[in-house]
Amino acid sequence: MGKKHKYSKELLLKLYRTIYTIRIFETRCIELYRKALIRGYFHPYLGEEAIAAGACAALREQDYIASTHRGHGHCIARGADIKRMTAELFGKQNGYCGGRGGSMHIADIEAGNLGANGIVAAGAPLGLGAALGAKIRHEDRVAVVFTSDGGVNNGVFSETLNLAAAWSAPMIQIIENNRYAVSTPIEDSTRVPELYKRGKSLGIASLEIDGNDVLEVYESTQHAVELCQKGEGPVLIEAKTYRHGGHHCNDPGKYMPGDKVEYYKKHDPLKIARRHLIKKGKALEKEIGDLEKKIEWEMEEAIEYASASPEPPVEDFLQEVEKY
Amino acid sequence: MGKKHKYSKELLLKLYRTIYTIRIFETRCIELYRKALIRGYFHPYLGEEAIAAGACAALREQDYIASTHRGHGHCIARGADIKRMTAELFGKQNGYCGGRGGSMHIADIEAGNLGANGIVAAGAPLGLGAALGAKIRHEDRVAVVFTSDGGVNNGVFSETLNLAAAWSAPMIQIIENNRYAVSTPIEDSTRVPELYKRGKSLGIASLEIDGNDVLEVYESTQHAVELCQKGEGPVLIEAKTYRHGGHHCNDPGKYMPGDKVEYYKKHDPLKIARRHLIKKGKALEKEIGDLEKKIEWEMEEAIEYASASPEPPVEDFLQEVEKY
Amino acid sequence: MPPEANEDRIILYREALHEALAEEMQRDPSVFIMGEGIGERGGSYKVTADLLQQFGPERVIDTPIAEASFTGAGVGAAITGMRPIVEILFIDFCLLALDPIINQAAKYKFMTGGLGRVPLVVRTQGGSGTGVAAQHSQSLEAIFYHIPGLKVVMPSTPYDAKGLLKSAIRDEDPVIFIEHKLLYTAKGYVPEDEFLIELGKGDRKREGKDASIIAWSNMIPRTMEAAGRLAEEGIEVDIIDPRTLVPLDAPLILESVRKTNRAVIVQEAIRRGGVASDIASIIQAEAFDDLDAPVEIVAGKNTPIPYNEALERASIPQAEDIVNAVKRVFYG
Amino acid sequence: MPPEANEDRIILYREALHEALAEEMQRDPSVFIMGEGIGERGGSYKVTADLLQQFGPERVIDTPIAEASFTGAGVGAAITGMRPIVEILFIDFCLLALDPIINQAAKYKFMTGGLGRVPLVVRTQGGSGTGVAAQHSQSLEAIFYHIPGLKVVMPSTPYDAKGLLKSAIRDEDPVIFIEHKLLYTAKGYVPEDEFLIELGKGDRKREGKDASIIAWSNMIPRTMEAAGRLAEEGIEVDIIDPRTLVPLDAPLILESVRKTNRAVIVQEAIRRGGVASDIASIIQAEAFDDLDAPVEIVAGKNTPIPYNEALERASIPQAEDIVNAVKRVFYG
Ligand SMILES: Cc1ncc(C[n+]2csc(CCOP(=O)(O)OP(=O)(O)O)c2C)c(N)n1
Ligand SMILES: Cc1ncc(C[n+]2csc(CCOP(=O)(O)OP(=O)(O)O)c2C)c(N)n1
Ligand SMILES: [Mg+2]
Ligand SMILES: [Mg+2]
Repeated sequence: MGKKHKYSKELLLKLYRTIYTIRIFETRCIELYRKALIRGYFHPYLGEEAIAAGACAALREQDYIASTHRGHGHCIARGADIKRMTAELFGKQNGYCGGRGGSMHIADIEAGNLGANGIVAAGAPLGLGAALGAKIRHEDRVAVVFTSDGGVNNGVFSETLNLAAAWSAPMIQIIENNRYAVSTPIEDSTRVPELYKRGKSLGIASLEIDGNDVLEVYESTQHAVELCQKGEGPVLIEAKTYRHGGHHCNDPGKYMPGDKVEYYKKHDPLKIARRHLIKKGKALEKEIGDLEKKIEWEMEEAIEYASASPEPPVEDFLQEVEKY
Repeated sequence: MGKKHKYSKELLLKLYRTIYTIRIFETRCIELYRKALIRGYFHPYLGEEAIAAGACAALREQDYIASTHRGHGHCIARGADIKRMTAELFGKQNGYCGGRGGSMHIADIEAGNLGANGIVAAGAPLGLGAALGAKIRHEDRVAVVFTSDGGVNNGVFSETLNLAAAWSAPMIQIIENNRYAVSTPIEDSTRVPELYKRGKSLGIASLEIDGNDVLEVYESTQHAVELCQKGEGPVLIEAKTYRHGGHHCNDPGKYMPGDKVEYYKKHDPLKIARRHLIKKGKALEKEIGDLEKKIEWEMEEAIEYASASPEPPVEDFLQEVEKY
Repeated sequence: MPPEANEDRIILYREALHEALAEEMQRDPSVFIMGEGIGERGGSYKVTADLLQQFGPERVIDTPIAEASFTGAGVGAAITGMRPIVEILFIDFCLLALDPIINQAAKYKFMTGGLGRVPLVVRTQGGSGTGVAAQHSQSLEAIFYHIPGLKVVMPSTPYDAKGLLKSAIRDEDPVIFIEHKLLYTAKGYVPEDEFLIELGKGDRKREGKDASIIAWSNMIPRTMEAAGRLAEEGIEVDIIDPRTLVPLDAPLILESVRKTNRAVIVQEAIRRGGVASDIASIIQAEAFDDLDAPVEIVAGKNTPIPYNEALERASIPQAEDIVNAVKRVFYG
Repeated sequence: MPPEANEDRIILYREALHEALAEEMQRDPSVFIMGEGIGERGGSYKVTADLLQQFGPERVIDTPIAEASFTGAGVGAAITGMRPIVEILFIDFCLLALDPIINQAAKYKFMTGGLGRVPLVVRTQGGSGTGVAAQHSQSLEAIFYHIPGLKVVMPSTPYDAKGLLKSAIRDEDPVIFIEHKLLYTAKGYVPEDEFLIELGKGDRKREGKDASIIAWSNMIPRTMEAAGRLAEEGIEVDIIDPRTLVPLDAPLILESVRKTNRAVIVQEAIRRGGVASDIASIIQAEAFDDLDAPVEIVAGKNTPIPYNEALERASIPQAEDIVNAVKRVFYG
């Protein structure tokens, strides 16, 4: 894929911008997590950035996404303001959820992002519902559901995908197959780690792609949107990827074989997107460097914003709750 | 299938006996239901008898089965005493569940029948657990799970089948595909009504058979048992069938097309088993007639037994329950 | 109390529910309904009869047996601008859909800092009395009652059923609307003209001064029967039907108890951890000095529901049990 | 009360749980354990560390994220002669496995007329305090408490954790064993020699005459702290830890209340429909004339658990809230 197509420099820059923003956001926030400025669970999207970036770039303003516990990347790719995201991770009133949700529940409803989810695979039916609503209203919208490979073995995944098929819902189910559920390798969870095959058995157009190549993700999502528009949804896309580190910030991920991590750090979504930008977009190193600095600077601004933001007032909160 | 094999008359008689017993049991009990001697829900197994009969005949004493809401047939085929079954449907103390369970919970634990189930598809994980236990104990046992086609679209079905595959559990998952969930035709519930394909996508040996031909069921279950013994379980068998009537006693089933019902009443498991018995077993009409009369007589005895059985004492029951 | 029952328009509980659904679907195109067998078949209790013909298959959706997914789809549709009504055939099957209901719908508004709303109605049906045994007869309102973010409605009459269902559909938050399988054929007056009943407003089903009975759903007709018998013995009970358990009309309950100084709570669900215990704990906390006797709870026995008819009967409060409880609080 | 805490063998709650598992697996080959990441990884809280090495992959089974199925498999294995221990990582995820727990395990013995038994332990973990927000911090014991057929255990100390887990594993009926995420590193004396604690026997965690406090799980350390502060002001509280909510040691609770004439119940779960309400309803029913003040309930606020630390703290009972409640019942 990707060979025959022409890509505007604008698009390639946008994709790179998104990926780099996610990379920087996660990297900086992990540092802040270690300083205890962020609490709870933190599941970094490092190494998987191309999936969110490519998929969301193929969507229109009116589309929806439903995310996972590893949801910062989707949120950024769907256009969220990293200021308000950082504020949310800091638990501040200006955060996307007023500091009530945190990392696992970060949402950006105005942008059509139904939110991260603390329950593995639980985003799937939510996304289906968004797609169903659009269909009932005869609106040209799709819903992209991101689900992790571990979630695919949960019943609700198959149940929802089958339902989406029975209803021909305009839903695009993207599996982020990073081959681990925490430390459990996918081979221990299923005999057929080619997860796109689940879609075939349900009569659904199903694609298997390199999730680390943002253009492959972009193109296949675009294709999926078209199929949905023709009433040929749902579409299943299995995007193969790998984590750059452990399951969450506190997991050193020692069970991940060194050579594999090394391979994937070379086959890095950021590097691949950069190559695309240079080769297909004719961008100059300097230009990219400037962009990167800008993003790094935006991130520092976001951290400042978050630090300066007020805590949610406890009194307000206590007034929201009822006695009985 | 079935062409090359030789079958003893004994086996063919046994199979016919089971099918005829189920037929008579259901027919008579429906009458008793109409007389209000049986209450609650009653889902007849009429038209599907060959599946239970064939599958259970291929099992050994040590094997387990987990049944469905349409569970009388499985219970009979697994060797239950129709006296105690009828008593259970009458809600009597001598019934298999002391009158506490009724049709939807009828079980025969001593015979390895974990019971009918009021929750569609809920028997699947129970059967998996029985298979898992046997595996842990290194015992040569299998568990057969009967699941209805509607249940296959419930998440727990795929989740369990995948788990069984990941664990190579000695489980035989038999789908009783009668093409309806109450009045909803299977085409409305899934795009791929060839349900055995779900197993293929999970890397499981998967067979598609005529569920109305008891020898086909018998043979494929026997084959499945062998695979399980070799550690090649689980096995999925989709047995195609059709109901002879509505979903339960109070459903006239008008939505079922007349010609289809007619076709299946001709392609009747009872008639097919009878033909096998005559052709392959060289049984005489008279012999079969005598067997049928005997079964009919046994059923009348069972009804008498059930009628004469005592009600469960309310005082005993009240003593079982605690105050807080 | 509802309008006088001697009015002319007497209909069934299930017809009242049907009217509510049809009127709200007519009124608001974002309302749609999904569930098993609700279309052509019109639902197991005929509540959705003819809605498919009236509103078409896009808004009256038959589902596979996939409670978790279609309930979750209801949540997603609600978040994005629809007003879905999800029907779960038996409350027992809600146990397959508690992730979408409890982890998603109930918490969504809070987790999103108030920005997300989930105007979802889950219609379901519970209770015993028809011999369908342990997995089809539960009274599980206590589970939903305990979850912040859910409203819980349990109407006992056709009038309440209609007015509350309409309000539930218009509510901005998730509502668990629990019908009772024995009530579908209950009759009662329902006016021709449109009306709503505010969620959180209880109703005095009978006026009395000697003892308060708090009951809901199918325990209301049973309590009314008990009240009749008690009246013959000269004891006049005040019957309060909260109608919605969340929000709970605690003021009405407390007002009644302060008047009668005696309280009996009747629920079909088992006693341990039931809603009755909670109401009792509120009464003793708020009206401690008004009570002349401990609050009595009449509840289902501590058992799964049996199949056998006599055992089933014995496991659920009967009018006689209510009469006896009232006498205990009355005579001490 | 447990043996004196000045004994020499002080271990962690999670180590005590580990000992119980290892001892019972050693003792009985039908005991096995399954859950997510319990093998190589040793469990999220290290409770199952090294069990895989000790007992091998057949009895220490890592599962996919398939709560409904592996819990259901636990039920099936239990029916057929095993004693499975199923670990569900967070009590919040039990909501995905309530069909096997409530519709199957809890009812199986009854539905089969007593012939079938389900010696299953579901180990899980609840509570707030670590910033993991609304879907990973719930206190849901009330759901299980309400279901006939389930036992519910919530240990607050290493000693109780070990003795109760061993009894739970040997029990013939399904037991929901709820740990608390903040307690895993709690320390306490646990004797070298084997011991069991009978399910249904509460424990007096502190002796006092002025007011009774009933609390469990992580509310025990908090209540102990409050008791210390109250003692400084001359109020001596009697602290009762039921340890098992089902069966509930009502006699011990009532004995204490009859002595002190005042009761405060402390739970982390929200008040509405919580176990505290039920205990309050029992106390007022059984010890009505002994009470000098209404039973006070100190409970979690009526909200999903917030991410923000200050809000999270504000939503859960703190020692100060307990102190204030005791003063209310004491001074009136
Ligand atoms: C239903 C449920 N079970 C368990 C968990 C705990 N948990 C959180 S993330 C995770 C692993 C998820 O693996 P995968 O689905 O592959 O997603 P990844 O972390 O690899 O993106 C688990 C088990 C959960 N959040 N929800
Ligand atoms: C989880 C669940 N949802 C719904 C039901 C209600 N119900 C009972 S039988 C049935 C239809 C089942 O159809 P199918 O699975 O094909 O089995 P069949 O009746 O055809 O044997 C339904 C919806 C149920 N018992 N359990
Ligand atoms: Mg993964
Ligand atoms: Mg069917």
